[in-house]
Amino acid sequence: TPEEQAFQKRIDDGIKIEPKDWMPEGYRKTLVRQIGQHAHSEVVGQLPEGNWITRAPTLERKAILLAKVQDEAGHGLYLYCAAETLGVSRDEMTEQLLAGKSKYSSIFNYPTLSWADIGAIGWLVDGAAIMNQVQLQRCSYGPYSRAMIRICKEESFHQRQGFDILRVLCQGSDEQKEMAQDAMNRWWWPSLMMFGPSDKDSVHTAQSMRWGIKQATNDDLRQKFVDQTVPQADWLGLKVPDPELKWNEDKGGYDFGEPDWNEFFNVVKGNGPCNKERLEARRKAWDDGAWFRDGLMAHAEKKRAAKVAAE
Amino acid sequence: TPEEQAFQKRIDDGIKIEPKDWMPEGYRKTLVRQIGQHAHSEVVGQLPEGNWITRAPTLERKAILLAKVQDEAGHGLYLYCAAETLGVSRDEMTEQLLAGKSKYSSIFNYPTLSWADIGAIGWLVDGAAIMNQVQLQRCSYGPYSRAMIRICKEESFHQRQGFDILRVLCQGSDEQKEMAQDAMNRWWWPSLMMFGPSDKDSVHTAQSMRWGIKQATNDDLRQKFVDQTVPQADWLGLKVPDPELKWNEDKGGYDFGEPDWNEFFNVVKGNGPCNKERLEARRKAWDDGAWFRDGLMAHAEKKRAAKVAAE
Amino acid sequence: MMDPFVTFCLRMGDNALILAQRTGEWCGHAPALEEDIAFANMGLDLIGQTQLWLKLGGEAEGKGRSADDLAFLRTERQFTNCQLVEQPNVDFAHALMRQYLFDAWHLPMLDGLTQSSDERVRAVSAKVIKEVRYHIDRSRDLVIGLGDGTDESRARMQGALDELWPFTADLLASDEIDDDLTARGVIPDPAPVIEAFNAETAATFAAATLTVPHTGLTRTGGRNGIHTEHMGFILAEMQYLQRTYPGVSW
Amino acid sequence: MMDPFVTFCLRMGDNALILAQRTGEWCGHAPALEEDIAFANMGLDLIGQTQLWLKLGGEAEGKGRSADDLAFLRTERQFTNCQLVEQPNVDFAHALMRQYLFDAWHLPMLDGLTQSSDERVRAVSAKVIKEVRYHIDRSRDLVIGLGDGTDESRARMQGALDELWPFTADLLASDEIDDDLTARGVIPDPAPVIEAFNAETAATFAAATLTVPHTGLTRTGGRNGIHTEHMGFILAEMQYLQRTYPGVSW
Repeated sequence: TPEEQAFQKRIDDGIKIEPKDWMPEGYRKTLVRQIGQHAHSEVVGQLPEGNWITRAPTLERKAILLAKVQDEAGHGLYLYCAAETLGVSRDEMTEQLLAGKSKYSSIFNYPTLSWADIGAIGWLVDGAAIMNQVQLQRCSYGPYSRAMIRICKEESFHQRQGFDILRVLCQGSDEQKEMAQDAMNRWWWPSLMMFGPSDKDSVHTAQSMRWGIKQATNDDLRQKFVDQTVPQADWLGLKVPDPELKWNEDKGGYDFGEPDWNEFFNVVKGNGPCNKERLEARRKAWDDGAWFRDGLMAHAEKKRAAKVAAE
Repeated sequence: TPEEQAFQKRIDDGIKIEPKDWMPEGYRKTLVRQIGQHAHSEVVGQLPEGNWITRAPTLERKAILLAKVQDEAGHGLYLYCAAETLGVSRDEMTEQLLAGKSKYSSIFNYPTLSWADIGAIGWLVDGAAIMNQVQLQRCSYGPYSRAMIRICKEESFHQRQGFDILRVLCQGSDEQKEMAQDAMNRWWWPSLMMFGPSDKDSVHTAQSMRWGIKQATNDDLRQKFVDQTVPQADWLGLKVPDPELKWNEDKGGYDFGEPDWNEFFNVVKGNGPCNKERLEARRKAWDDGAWFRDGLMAHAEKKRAAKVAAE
Repeated sequence: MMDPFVTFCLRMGDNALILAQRTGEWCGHAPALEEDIAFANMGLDLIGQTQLWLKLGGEAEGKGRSADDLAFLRTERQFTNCQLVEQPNVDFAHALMRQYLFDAWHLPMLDGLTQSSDERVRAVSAKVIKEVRYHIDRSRDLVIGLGDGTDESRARMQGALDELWPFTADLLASDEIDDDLTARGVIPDPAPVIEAFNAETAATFAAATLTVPHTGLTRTGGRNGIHTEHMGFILAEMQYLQRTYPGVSW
Repeated sequence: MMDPFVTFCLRMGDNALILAQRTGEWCGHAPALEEDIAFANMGLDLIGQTQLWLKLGGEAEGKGRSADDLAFLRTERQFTNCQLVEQPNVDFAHALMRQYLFDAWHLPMLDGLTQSSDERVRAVSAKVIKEVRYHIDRSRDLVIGLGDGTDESRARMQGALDELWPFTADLLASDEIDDDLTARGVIPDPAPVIEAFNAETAATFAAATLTVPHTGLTRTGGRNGIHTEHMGFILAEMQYLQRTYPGVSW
């Protein structure tokens, strides 16, 4: 259709799509799904790190962690707002999450078992997230692109803080080094999986790229992440748990092994180590908080009614 | 009345009163109140010590503490049985406890703040309890007397174990000694108060002694306890927190200060540090457990009905 | 008697620290995303306050103890926070009420401290009071909104108030240590602080349609290291890493 | 590979220890006085079993670590209990179901161990099995009684079963360490143990009118030191005194 052609031309010309502009239903749906998942990931992402707030080893680290978790909740808020511009409310998206109909990043279905995990999440998980989010700053949908610009600034800060946690551990006692290596062993592969399945198995990539929702393929991003991260691991003195990892002079990047995609799909399906706990925690927060939300709403209504009566 | 005279004669002759014997209503009421309170004390008494089961410092100490708390629950059971012989059911007594109508020993309204408190409870609190219970072995009411004989055996074991906790602490590091002394400072006065107010202020003592429910006065028992305990404190190297404490050669016992009876009556009234927590914990156990008790009852009923049908 | 100035700094710092622990437990579990953010933010402020007060206390003590040493290497009986801040997160109503009651004392206390004869105290409180003004604006609004909300929200807020009110005695208590510092102008006279607390809470609870319980029950002791049975569990969790790996950097 | 025999002893001991911790939390909070007594008694048995297995493990390891050292001075990743035993006391139904599932594995496992080629293992399991027979008689009766009780008691027991069943995978798992020990006759072949577990639970759940969930979800890792997020909190509490006052006697 001419509408579709004009739409595609705007995208090809690098002009942002704004909420009131015409857009194909598929474009809208893809964005709602993706931004919703992204928002949910920020919200659920509070849980694995929140697990260590009361146990952070110094006041400074506790403050940094609190600030980070606060940022994540804030990112969730920006993203829900961005999705709302597409005509779906935060409450609707929340209901979909709690009903298990909408996903969140599978990485948050792994448990945080030691303090080093907080470092590994910042360094690897936020590192992988940024790799993905940097390209999303150029997303064709204006509100999402702008949310991403704000988010990326904070995320790179988080990544540096995570790296710093591991730096101190790696320069510390033998037990601390062991803790760091253990975290590396457990978080490396799940982090690689964060980019999603290989392009050949990815359903949405081609169309998303045409629409300017995505600027790079899963495999490209994964390669970039590995190339960036391996030298950092070397610097830290951590061993990457991949026997196939090798520098490839020809391609100017690392060759690396294939993640266990069975595990990936199993976790996506809901069978990861913490899927149940994460969703239950969010459900409990939502259900236990109903009285709070209702109470404030009732109060606002009373105030409004009193104001109307006074006028 | 002749009945009353015969009853009093039996008591004076040292013959036990048994459940089916005639007894004055006042005697029955006094016993129900006293045995009920005693049973409740055993049950509520699980809480302050139970607070340290998950934190006991060695496996051996954890086992000993578990055994002790188990004994307390068991004592509660014997005592409820003894009270039931007087025509009041365990459930009725429990309801009275939970409604705040029946008391339990005020000592359990103090918090256990350190491991040394577990030692102090065994040594001082069980020590004071035994002092009282030893004479109750000779109580005129048969079932109560017999329950007391069983209980006393175990309690003296508990007292030795409590003493042993403190012995190790007092022979340990400076921090451990400080912990022991701190427990002594907090538990000494409440332990003295366990014998109840001074005889001149005690409402029930005279009649209870006539009826053979009580064999010794509050003040006599308190004196005995002090005389027994002070040398043990000396041996441990713990200071008794009473500036008026002094050996009195003439009476062959210690002079000691007056407990703060305002505090005592305040705690009895419900204003102690843990009254609210203790009762709430028992209420919660009872309320949360309703489905469990109902479920088992329903199952027993089904089985009974099936058996009847089969016959 | 312990050094009064050091004790005062520890009491201020311990209040902030233990309240931050309780606040931090909500992370990811609050009833609305805005509350997740607000609670994390409040926790962050409180940890910042902890650092300021414990640093000052450690310096005044002169034994080379850092804020971290004081936070992670003291034992229960050495903590001097009021019992209010250690009370558990039974529900979000308890969390809000605890915060509000604390704020209602904290603000006038800090207001007095900004007039302290001690320059360091003036400096810390001038910084902290800005955050606390923001805290109480929030907590007061929520107490009023939820008190005067639905039947359920009122019942929950009233329940929290009934349970937590006895602990305000600990907040408002003063002893010879305070007398000494008041005499030297380091801390304010307790009377106007109590008056401000009473005025603040009376107005707020009236607006919230909540009633202060009149049982006369009071709970005190936290400022002298006598805590409720919750405290040991808070510390076991908070200090676990430092206790398990002594002497290393983090 | 860690020493198989030591690992085996630690797994047995850690199971008992962490289950005892969860069991001990009920003390004074159970739904009937009889249950307070039973849970304290079970905790006591489990601590006794912990002492036996960890002592044996420590001796076999030969580094001079006592049962207490192993219980109180290892860190989370070094604990090898199955994830089942660390699951929280959501309600008494969870506590009973956790106990029953554990017992349903524990008994046939011990039965096999009484035939061990290792004399020490035979001695320990001969002692322990008597206690565990009593445990399962109790836990089975209660699972049946409450499953086939009221609607509410059935719903609670079914809920607990749904939540805990995935963790039985960890109980029944075996790895190269087990293979090695089985080959040497130290521990029984896993097949008959699994068979006994399946027969036991099938009969009991049938009598209890409960249904095993068929989601295929399995949770494993505890035996290799990968735990659920509950574990760190259990250890922080359990080890606090030993960590805070290192090297002293108790």
